[in-house]
Amino acid sequence: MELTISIILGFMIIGAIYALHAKDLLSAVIAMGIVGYGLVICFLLLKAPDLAIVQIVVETITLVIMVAVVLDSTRQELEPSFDRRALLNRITGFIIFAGLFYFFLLAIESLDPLGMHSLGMADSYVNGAVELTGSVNLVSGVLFDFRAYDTLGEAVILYTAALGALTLLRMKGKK
Amino acid sequence: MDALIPLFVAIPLISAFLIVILGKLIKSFHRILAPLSLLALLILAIYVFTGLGNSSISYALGGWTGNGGKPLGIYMVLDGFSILMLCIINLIGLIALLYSLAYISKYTAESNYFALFCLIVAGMNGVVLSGDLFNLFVFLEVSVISSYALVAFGVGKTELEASFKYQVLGGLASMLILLAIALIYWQSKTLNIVDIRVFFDAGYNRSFYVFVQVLLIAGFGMKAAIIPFHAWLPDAHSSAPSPISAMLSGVLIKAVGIYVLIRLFFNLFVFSYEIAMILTSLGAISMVVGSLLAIIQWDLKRLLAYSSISQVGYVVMAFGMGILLLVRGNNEAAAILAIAGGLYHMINHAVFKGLLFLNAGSIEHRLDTRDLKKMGGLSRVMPVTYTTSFMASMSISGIPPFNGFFSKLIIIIAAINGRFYLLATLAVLVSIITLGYFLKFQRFAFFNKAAGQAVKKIKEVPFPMSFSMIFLAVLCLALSLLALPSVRETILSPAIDVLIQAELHSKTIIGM
Amino acid sequence: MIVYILCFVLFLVGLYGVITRRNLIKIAISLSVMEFSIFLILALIGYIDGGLAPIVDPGTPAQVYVDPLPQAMVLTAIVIGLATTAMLMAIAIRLYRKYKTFDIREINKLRG
Amino acid sequence: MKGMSIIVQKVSQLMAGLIFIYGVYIILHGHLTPGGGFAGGAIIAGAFILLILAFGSSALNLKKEIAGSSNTESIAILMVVVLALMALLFGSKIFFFNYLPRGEPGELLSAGVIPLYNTFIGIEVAGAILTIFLALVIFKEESLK
Repeated sequence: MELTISIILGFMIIGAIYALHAKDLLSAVIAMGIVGYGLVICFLLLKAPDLAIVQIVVETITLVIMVAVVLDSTRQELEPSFDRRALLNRITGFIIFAGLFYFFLLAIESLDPLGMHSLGMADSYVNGAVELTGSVNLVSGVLFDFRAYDTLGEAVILYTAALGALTLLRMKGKK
Repeated sequence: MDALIPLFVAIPLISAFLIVILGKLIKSFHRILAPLSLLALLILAIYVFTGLGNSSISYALGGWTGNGGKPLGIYMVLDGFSILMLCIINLIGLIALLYSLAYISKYTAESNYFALFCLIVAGMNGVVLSGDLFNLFVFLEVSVISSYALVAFGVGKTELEASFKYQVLGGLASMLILLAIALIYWQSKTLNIVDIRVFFDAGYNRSFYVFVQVLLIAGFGMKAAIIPFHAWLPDAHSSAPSPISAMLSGVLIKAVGIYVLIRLFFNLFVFSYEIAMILTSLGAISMVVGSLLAIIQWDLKRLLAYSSISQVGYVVMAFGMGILLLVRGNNEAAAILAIAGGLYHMINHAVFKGLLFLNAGSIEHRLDTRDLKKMGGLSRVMPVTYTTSFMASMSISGIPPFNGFFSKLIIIIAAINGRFYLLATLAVLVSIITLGYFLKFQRFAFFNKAAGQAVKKIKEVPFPMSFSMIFLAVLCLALSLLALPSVRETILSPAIDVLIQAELHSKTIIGM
Repeated sequence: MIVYILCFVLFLVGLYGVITRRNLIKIAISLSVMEFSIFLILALIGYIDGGLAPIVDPGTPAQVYVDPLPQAMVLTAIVIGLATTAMLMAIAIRLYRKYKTFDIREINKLRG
Repeated sequence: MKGMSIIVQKVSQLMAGLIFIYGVYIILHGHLTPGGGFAGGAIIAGAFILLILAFGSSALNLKKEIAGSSNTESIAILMVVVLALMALLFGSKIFFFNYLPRGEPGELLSAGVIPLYNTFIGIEVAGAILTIFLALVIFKEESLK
């Protein structure tokens, strides 16, 4: 289990690195798609079919939008430049990364390893939840009953993004 | 009273949706509905404030109250601190909206503007009321995503660039926050803020604890624009439409940045000395560097934006000092004074920075420029703008009898009582620098006659704009009353009690 | 623990992209990559050995299910990610129309 | 925007119908099987996007479509809030209370208000995604003029 996911994750990391360095923006976007679809397989392995369905659809739509934008503008990646600022960015980046990585290792030492999770708050979302909400799909029960308020917020976010896109993409800003 | 709490989120949401549906059909529908809903929210906030007193209410959404002291669903928590924030948010929101009525007429797609405005208010109200870590994140995203769209509302070159930068850094901050929430859930198996506090009280792994706290400081520090994380603020706050700048600088960075930081570090985490040191020093650095960067600006709104960084530094420093003194445990009076000063300065800053951005908006509305060098001689032709901006400038620089003087004084006294002599000196120095750059603003905008050729044709701004400026200016004077101990007791004490007595607070909430 | 560490590596790859890339599209991709890594961390946290997918069959006796709460959180976060990406793309295409480039530093210079 | 060849059009017409029905199925069975409002809504939006890509559309039609999708999503999300507020007004006076009878678990008509929330969220998500997509397309069309 852990090994399978690690291998898929390895491919995802390679895909992500390729996406960041690709010369062609279209292939960068497609490489990001690889990362997203790899995530779908991980979700399926982790017994999360709801997430897999949502992720596969959302990933496809994201790809459609991104490809549309790239095809509409330019596929050419910028010329790489190695001036002082880029170098400085990289050096600070690596120092921060090394620090973050080290502290992450320390931080997760005491936490539950994979598969050893115990239910805290979620205990009531699983045991006896079907009687409480009537929903056989426990995730739906959490989303639309126990934590329906979160779902409202989430829908509002998508609504805001749609309204924002409408606002940002109008032709003239000022009269 | 309990049943009123969800209305703080429901009213602005419903009016936003109605504006989008009916705004196209009925002319100037949005101009009526949006101010009405904000007015209703303000009245609601004040009504709840008068009835709340020292108690706190927890409201279980969906009726999932939990069993055996373990929360089950999402809780909305209303206590002395959050109601104070609600009052500020809805007050400044109402004023900025009134101002927008006249200001926004030069833009297209007005109804979208008002709908997004309602959504930003709904998001902030949701953040302030939330008692659940993940729910807080969701509503934080509601308010910041609508602010991304509002910053770029003019769809000009600078606006779009500023909004992109804001989005990237905001997205980065959101990712750090989400990672921290995931780690906290991993460790404590719960999302309820009070429940997590109970878990951490029982004991915690030290390296985990510090890592999560640093992630949260970075994440919310980015939202609050504390100095190493401030890169987006000067662009975003200066290129947004002016009422939105007033909202962003006045309340958004406080509601989604400072409020959450304070809530987490007082009520979710157990106090720790290192984190208090980090907060205090970050606050002091922002205070000093922000003011030094502000003094070299010639763009009026950029000057105000950098000054926001500096003033937010005061607030963070005051709260950091409060935690430091509480950890040391030998001088609780000074700690209470520092926290009171921080709260007081936060309220004051919302009022006078909101007012200053509205002033800048008035000048921009009439002159179409933000460059101080191109202004001059406006004191004759725009008397209302001149008077109110003078009051706000004196207030932010800490000149008596305006409110800024008293809040800065309280912070400085607390620093001296707590033996932070260096910080006290810095606070005084920064106050003098602040006076310096606001005198620069006053001189170049209102007196210098150099560019004053075309000035004679300029008229004062229309009534809704001048009314909102006058209202805030009067509030600048009125808030000085908070310096009186008896007034402070009734208004600030409930909030301070909630912050200091976290265990007691947890008990009243978890008595569910 | 190796999976979690790899996840964090993916997170750092995204962070590296946000810090060093200049292309607006690449920055958006990097943010998405960071999001993906956090989704995976959350889904991994909720996994329980031998647990079933959280769909109850009403007839059968009680069994072990994986934790549905992180899954609900990821679902919310996926939609938030979609919203963020959509907004970023809207701004990116507008910026391209104004400046004819995706270079964030070039845009910064041209803005003046 | 120009459409594609007649073969693509016919095939995508057929496919879009199937995808649409599948999306409705996912939404309605959200409380029984994996999926729900979000997945189903995104699938329905996908069906519409497929049709728009295959058939193309004039700028005038696109304007009408975007007004329709924007109104649909607004009404749907308004209904979600109204459903939640109805719980506040009637019954137990609690925001987001599940006030309908739970029914027999596993049946299509069960779980109280959950299917209703699922439906409205599904419509809202479909409308929102379609609005974003159409906004991008319209912007492209108009800026080329």
